[in-house]
Amino acid sequence: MNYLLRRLLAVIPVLAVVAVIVFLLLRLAPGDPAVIIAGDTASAEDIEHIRQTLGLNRPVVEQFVGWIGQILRGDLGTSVFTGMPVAEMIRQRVEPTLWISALTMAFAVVFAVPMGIIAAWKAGTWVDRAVSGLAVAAFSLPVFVIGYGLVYGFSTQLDWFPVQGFKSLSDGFVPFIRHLALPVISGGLIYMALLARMTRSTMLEVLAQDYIRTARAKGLSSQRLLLRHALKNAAVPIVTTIGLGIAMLLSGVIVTESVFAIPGIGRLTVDSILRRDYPVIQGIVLVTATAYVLINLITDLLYGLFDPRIRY
Amino acid sequence: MRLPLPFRARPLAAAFFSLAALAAQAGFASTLHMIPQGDLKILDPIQNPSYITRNHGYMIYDTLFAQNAKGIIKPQMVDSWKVSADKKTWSFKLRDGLKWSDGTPVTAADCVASLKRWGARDVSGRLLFAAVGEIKASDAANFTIVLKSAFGPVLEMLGKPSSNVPFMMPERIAATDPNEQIKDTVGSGPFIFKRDEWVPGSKVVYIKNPNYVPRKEPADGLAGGKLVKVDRVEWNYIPDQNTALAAFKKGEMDIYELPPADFIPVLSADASIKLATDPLGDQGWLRPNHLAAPFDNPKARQALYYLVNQGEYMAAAGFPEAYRHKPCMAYFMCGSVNESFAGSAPYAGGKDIEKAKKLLQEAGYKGEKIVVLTPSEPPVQAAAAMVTVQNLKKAGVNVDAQAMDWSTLLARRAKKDGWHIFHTYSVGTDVFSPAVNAYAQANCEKAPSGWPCDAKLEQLRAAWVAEGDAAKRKKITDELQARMYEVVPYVNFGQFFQPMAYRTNLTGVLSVGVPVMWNIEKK
Amino acid sequence: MDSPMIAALEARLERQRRQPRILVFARRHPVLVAGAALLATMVLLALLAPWLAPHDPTEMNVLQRLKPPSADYLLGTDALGRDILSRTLYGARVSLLVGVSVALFSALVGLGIGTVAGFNRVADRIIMRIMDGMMAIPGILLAVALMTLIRASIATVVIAIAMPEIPRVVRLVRSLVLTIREQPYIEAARAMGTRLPMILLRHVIPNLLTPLIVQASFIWASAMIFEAYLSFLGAGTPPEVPSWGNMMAEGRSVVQLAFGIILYPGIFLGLTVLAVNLVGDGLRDLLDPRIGRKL
Amino acid sequence: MSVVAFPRPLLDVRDLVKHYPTRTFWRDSPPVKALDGISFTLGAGETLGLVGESGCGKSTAAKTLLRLIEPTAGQILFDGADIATLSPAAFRPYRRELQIVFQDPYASLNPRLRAGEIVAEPLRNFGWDSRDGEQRVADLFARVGLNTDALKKYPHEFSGGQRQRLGIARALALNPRLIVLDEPVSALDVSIQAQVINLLEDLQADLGLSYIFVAHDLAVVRHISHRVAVMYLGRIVEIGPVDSLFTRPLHPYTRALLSAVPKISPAARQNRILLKGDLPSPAHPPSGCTFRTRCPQARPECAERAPQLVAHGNRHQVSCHFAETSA
Amino acid sequence: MSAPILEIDDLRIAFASPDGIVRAVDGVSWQLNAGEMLGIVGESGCGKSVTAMSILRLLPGPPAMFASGAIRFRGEDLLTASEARMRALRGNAISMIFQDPMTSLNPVLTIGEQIAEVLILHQKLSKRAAWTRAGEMLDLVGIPDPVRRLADYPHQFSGGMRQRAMIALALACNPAVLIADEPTTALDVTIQAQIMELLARLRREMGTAIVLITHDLGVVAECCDRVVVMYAGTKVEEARVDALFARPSHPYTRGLLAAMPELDTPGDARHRRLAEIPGMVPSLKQAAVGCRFAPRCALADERCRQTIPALAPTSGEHADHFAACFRAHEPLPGTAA
Repeated sequence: MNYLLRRLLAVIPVLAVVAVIVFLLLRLAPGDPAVIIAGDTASAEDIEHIRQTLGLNRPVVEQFVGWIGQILRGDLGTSVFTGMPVAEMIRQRVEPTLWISALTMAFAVVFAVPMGIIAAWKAGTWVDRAVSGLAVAAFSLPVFVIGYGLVYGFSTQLDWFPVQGFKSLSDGFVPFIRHLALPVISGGLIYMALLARMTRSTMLEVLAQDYIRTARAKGLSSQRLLLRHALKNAAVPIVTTIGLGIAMLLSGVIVTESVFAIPGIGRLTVDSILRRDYPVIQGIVLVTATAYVLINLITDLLYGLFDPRIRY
Repeated sequence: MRLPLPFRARPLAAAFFSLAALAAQAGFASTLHMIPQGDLKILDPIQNPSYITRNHGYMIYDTLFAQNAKGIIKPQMVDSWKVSADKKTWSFKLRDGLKWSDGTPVTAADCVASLKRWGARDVSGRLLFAAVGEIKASDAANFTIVLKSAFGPVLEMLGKPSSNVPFMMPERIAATDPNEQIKDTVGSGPFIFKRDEWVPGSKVVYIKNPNYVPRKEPADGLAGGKLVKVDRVEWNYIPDQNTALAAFKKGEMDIYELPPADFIPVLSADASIKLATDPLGDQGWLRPNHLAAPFDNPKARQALYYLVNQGEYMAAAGFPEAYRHKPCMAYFMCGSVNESFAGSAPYAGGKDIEKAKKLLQEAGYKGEKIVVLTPSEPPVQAAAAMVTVQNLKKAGVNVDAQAMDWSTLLARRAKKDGWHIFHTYSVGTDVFSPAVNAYAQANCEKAPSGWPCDAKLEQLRAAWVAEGDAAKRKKITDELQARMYEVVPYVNFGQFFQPMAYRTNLTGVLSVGVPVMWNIEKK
Repeated sequence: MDSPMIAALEARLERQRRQPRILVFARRHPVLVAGAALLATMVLLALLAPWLAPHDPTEMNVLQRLKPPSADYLLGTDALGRDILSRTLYGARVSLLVGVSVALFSALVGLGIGTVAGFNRVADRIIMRIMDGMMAIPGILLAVALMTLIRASIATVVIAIAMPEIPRVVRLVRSLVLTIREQPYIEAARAMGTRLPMILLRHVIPNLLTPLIVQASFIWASAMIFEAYLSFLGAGTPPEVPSWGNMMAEGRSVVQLAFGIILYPGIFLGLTVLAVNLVGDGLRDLLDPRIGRKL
Repeated sequence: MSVVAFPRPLLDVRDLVKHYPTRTFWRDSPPVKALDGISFTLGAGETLGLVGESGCGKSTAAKTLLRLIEPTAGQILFDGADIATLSPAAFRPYRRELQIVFQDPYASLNPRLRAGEIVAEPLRNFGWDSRDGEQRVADLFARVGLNTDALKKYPHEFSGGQRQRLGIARALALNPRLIVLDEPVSALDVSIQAQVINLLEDLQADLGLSYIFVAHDLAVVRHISHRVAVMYLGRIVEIGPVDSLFTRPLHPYTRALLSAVPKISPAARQNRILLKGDLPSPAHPPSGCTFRTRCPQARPECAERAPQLVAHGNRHQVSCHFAETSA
Repeated sequence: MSAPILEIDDLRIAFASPDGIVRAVDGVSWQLNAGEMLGIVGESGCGKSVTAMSILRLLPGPPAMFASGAIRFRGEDLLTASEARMRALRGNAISMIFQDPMTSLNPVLTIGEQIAEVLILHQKLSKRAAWTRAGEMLDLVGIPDPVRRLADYPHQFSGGMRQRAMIALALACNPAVLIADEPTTALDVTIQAQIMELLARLRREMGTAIVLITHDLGVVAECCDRVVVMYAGTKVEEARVDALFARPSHPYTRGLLAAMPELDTPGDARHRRLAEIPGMVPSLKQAAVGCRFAPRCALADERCRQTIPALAPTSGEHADHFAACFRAHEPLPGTAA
């Protein structure tokens, strides 16, 4: 409990740092929403008017204080462009991103961990080389190239999957999974590669430990040795990678959302950055950062499940 | 030969997935899916002049007057109107039974408020309102405009087809500060905006407006009866053009509003796809900064004309021959009522780099850095910038091609220094007359970015709008254009036809330069 | 008294020992050597681009746009009529430069900050909070935001890509410093009267270079991919720069017309990243197979 | 060996304490008492053996003397001056006088430096110019029995014994008066261990060095030390001249320790005293006599008060309430 | 005496390393009789642990390792036995305990799980029965409150208790042979005494034959019946313990004993200079030509350097005392052996 509370409190400075970084970054960037709202034919005067109505003329510090005050009241603000509450925009977009992330992770874990285990067990053999080779290769291609390739092969040519879009689970499982299959695979390959490599090297290290020798001296079968004795020990670094990989996963999700026209958080953020919709960017980054910190907190707590030496 | 594994599995999986696909699509036969040109993010077509917001406006709002396919102004919400003999007093009567989408009746006071708001924001609206002495509603159905000075194209202004379109809104909404966004989307147009289904950046949903009262005449251009023949319209924004093309070709989408020029050959080759173009087309603009040396000197601006080969720009943007106008030296669009070639003679010889060099020298250019704002997108602007940069380099200019995203470009060009040239383009309906052409303004500070300043040009514009007689106006047009070729407010880098693509299971698609969704039937 | 099997093996090893050392090395470290050879090829292509490229990579010829491969344009032309082959060759320069610079920049900055954090508890608290904050922002968002902040150029792309990497390097360096500072040889140096700056310079930094170099090679590889992502999202190197990312980003809308625009830079990028990754893997195995866990 | 051989102590340690705080978020836990007030003296040219099992604080004591670990309290009088409280800058000159050789000869040598550089480092730190330094390094190599061609080698190219010679050469570089030897031979094989022990003895004889010799191998300690201190849970439980301590151990712990060592000669095997259980945690030491939980002779009063070091004959001190009765 | 329970016959084990073949064990033979405790001593790198590991075939397999000779357990050659057969033997008929009890137990499984596992596997006990038996084993090795401690994880045990738990684990199936590879090296001397005492007691009670691998001659002297001295992959001397220490024959054994400082010598021991064995252990990457010890041996002559001395009975009074030396028993120069 003590530990949990301390970790939860530690989230606050992280978020404060995130808030400051994001705010400064955006306010220092050239360009502001007023010119975009004013449009092609606007005069300088028009732009100034709009800037004033948006409150962009106030000193940066004042804006920052105002924003923080808003946040503390639980209000993420409203979009400069759409006039929609940021919280509402995030709510609209969160489902696809959550699904993609979760399924990508599941996809990666389901394939990568066994691959890594087998590669480590068969270290130095062709199986190991094939797995390691695949992992390095998956690391070497941008997500969008993989995405285009999959679209070309499985949508345009084979017509198995739709090209773009997102269907909610409430629209039925089949449309849901058909729309997500390609984005998840294209985004998940890199993550899978990362995880497979990590699993392999962790397992290699665990397999070199004295207690594995003990287990072998007990006459255990390879299967039991790997799954009971080695994997549980390798779990902590693997879980850490899964947690830290969230950042990488999100980068991939942003690109896949663009390629597959999926209305998720990632695409919303990039769009908002490109058109300087400050409240939206700030809100999203704050929310994703919170999610990231919490996920890492959860992975930390998970360690306790795998490693009895860790006590909070 | 052994097939690769995925292909062997094909029949079974295909059957499975196509069944599923059929089941999924069954319910939405009368939904139109359009890939819009951009992401609709601003709902106020008066505050914001972007085309996507204008298109949204046409979905949910109606206008007093509208242009038909021949460019003639026809009444739309207006039933009848009268002009006094001195052409100073205009009275209008609204059609009976017009209703807002919330069911309340449309009144003359609503229209007066809407016009006032528009007049505060729009280029031509401001021109008109500069001449207006009084505008008021006399009763629920009638209102009058009393001019204090002569103004010719009153109806042309009220029926202005493109940004900013004088859309009619309820008075309570039209009372909003013109610089502030309206929050309400009640209109009297053929569709209703489904706010609860709106996902900015992804999806905009409209349904048929049951309170809409269409005119009896058939649809003609933007005028005539706006009969809605589908239940629902969805704009599905797809940021990635390659994905958009694939989705459209597969039939996941019905209309592709603005396919990049490069896709035209692919789309024309597909029998299940048709392309529709606005006959007037679009015009590309190279805008120099009139406040920054050497372009504060007209000779330097003229030099730019000697660097422009319109065909080159059009090719770079990727338009096939059939979608480019032949090189056209009419500032107010070839093919429009205001087409003129006055003053273009000096440039008839086409691209002449030596001449451009000479003019630049005469303008006092000594090798300073010339900043060209180079966006990564949209494609036409990006390609044009690349061509200009290359041509300037050939003319010995020290070019600084500054790369940036479009938002940065907008911000950069809003500042009076730090840049020399940017590119953009406009649809013909925003170009075709001195009254609507924003970049033809030369009123110094008040003009959009570039800030041309020429008293004579302004005089001619004022004369043009004050002139009620078409023939006399034509004369002023010639004079005005000749002056434009002398002072060069902007360089016209080409006229082209940006098509809209739609699948052949649609009928009744109107080619009006605006993707209007009425009159379309989906089979 | 060796058994025949061992004798035979010995003889074989002896034969191998007499081979050129490079061959022996290659047999022992195939991954590293394959990666290095591939990378060397790419570097060579990049260096020789001015001589190998048949055209000026920025020269537009709008009449020749989107042409299929021909004798004049061996890999065809792009949407502005530029020679894909020439651009691809020059693109190697940009991608390698961006990759190496990002790796160097983030490694050096991370080394500095991480060392300070590892040795000063107060600084550590502050630095690690900031690093946690930076890590909590998805790297690509941070980079895109940075790109809008500063004028697009190769240097700014390098900074934008390096920025999200820095916290990871800092964490690595810090954890290594914390391990190294507990090593008896550091204690020995203190006992010998060695002052802190000298301890850092002579004892700490040289001993963390190995894992740092390995980490830097992986950053190098991912930076090249990241550059492509930034271009893809419209916030990459300036459009006139013939980077592979730009080529693919520009080419992606015309994939179905001229697949080569995205294919060739894609292949080259893939191969180069693969090469760098292989070198990284090889280096890791060569230098210390166990540091993999920390990366 | 004479009682008055070391009249003036070179080192006089008084009540040296090292506590490690174990703060948690909520409350202060009791500190770990790594050193709980140890006192001893060391004469010039003398070797004091420090023995005890792992966790008894002998290494902490050794490193605290050199301020590699900062003492919590107590005095370290070196040649009469208290060096325990000096500022780091003021302490620095004493680094020339006090040196250390570490247990793990491999880990204590920076793998990235050549042997010559390693030995030259203390010289550089104290401003030797490079030519004199080079000569000095060559001399030191010769002194510890390393070839000069070893100067350019890296630590991993040496064997364990050679590495320890390097460590010794480094410690000798500044002509110290006292060298702390922290388990210098425990990582070495018997045949190599003899070489290193002989070297250390030769150096002491030639240079008049004082040694603090930390070890857990009682035979080695007996061989090399003049006096021996036995530590248990951060305290010295018995200290005295080597022969007296080994032939007439007074503390039950010392006796158990001695009896536990496996012996080659059957004659030497006495009745083995097997201790119960393990070392208690230094964070929660038992009350009174800390050894009482494992002591075969513990009595109720042992839990009540802690015994003090009391002299039992010639320079032989023991901290046990029942030392005399059990002797 | 009946046939030996375990017999190593001309065992040779070589590892291929990048810079050559390391002959870690180079023709070693010995026998272990039922109920006997055999000590194998030598310094690091002499091949004693490799020999121990090879018995259960726990060494990394081919292609890096090459073994020849034979390891016969009750007459069955383990070098050529199937992997399944080996699994059936490991932890069941032949058990092993290792040097570092800190790292030899799986940190994420409870002590009880680790002991019960082997019982379920080999004795086909039910989970409940295995757990009960595991508790009994902990009790047997002297862990207080054994049933409760079954649920503990290794990190909750002290070093000595972990080694006890290891022993409980190894003896759970009542093996015929226990191989103890430096079982006390990582432990303090008082704990070492407890563990050695425990091993001795269990050997008495259960009749397990034990191979004790150690570098500590004292431990061997106290516990073992017979001892094999190894040097550089070869066996240099073998004898009953009392014979060996009473009359060491091989110059290496003699040097080793002379190099050890002694705890129980009379007063002036401090002034006896320790005998040194000069030089270092030779590289095992070259095939042996002559005696491996010759370069460090004060007695070595041309013959020693040219011919590998065979193991031969020493001239002493003990019949089962062998040394691989041409000049065994000749006085070493410089020492008063």
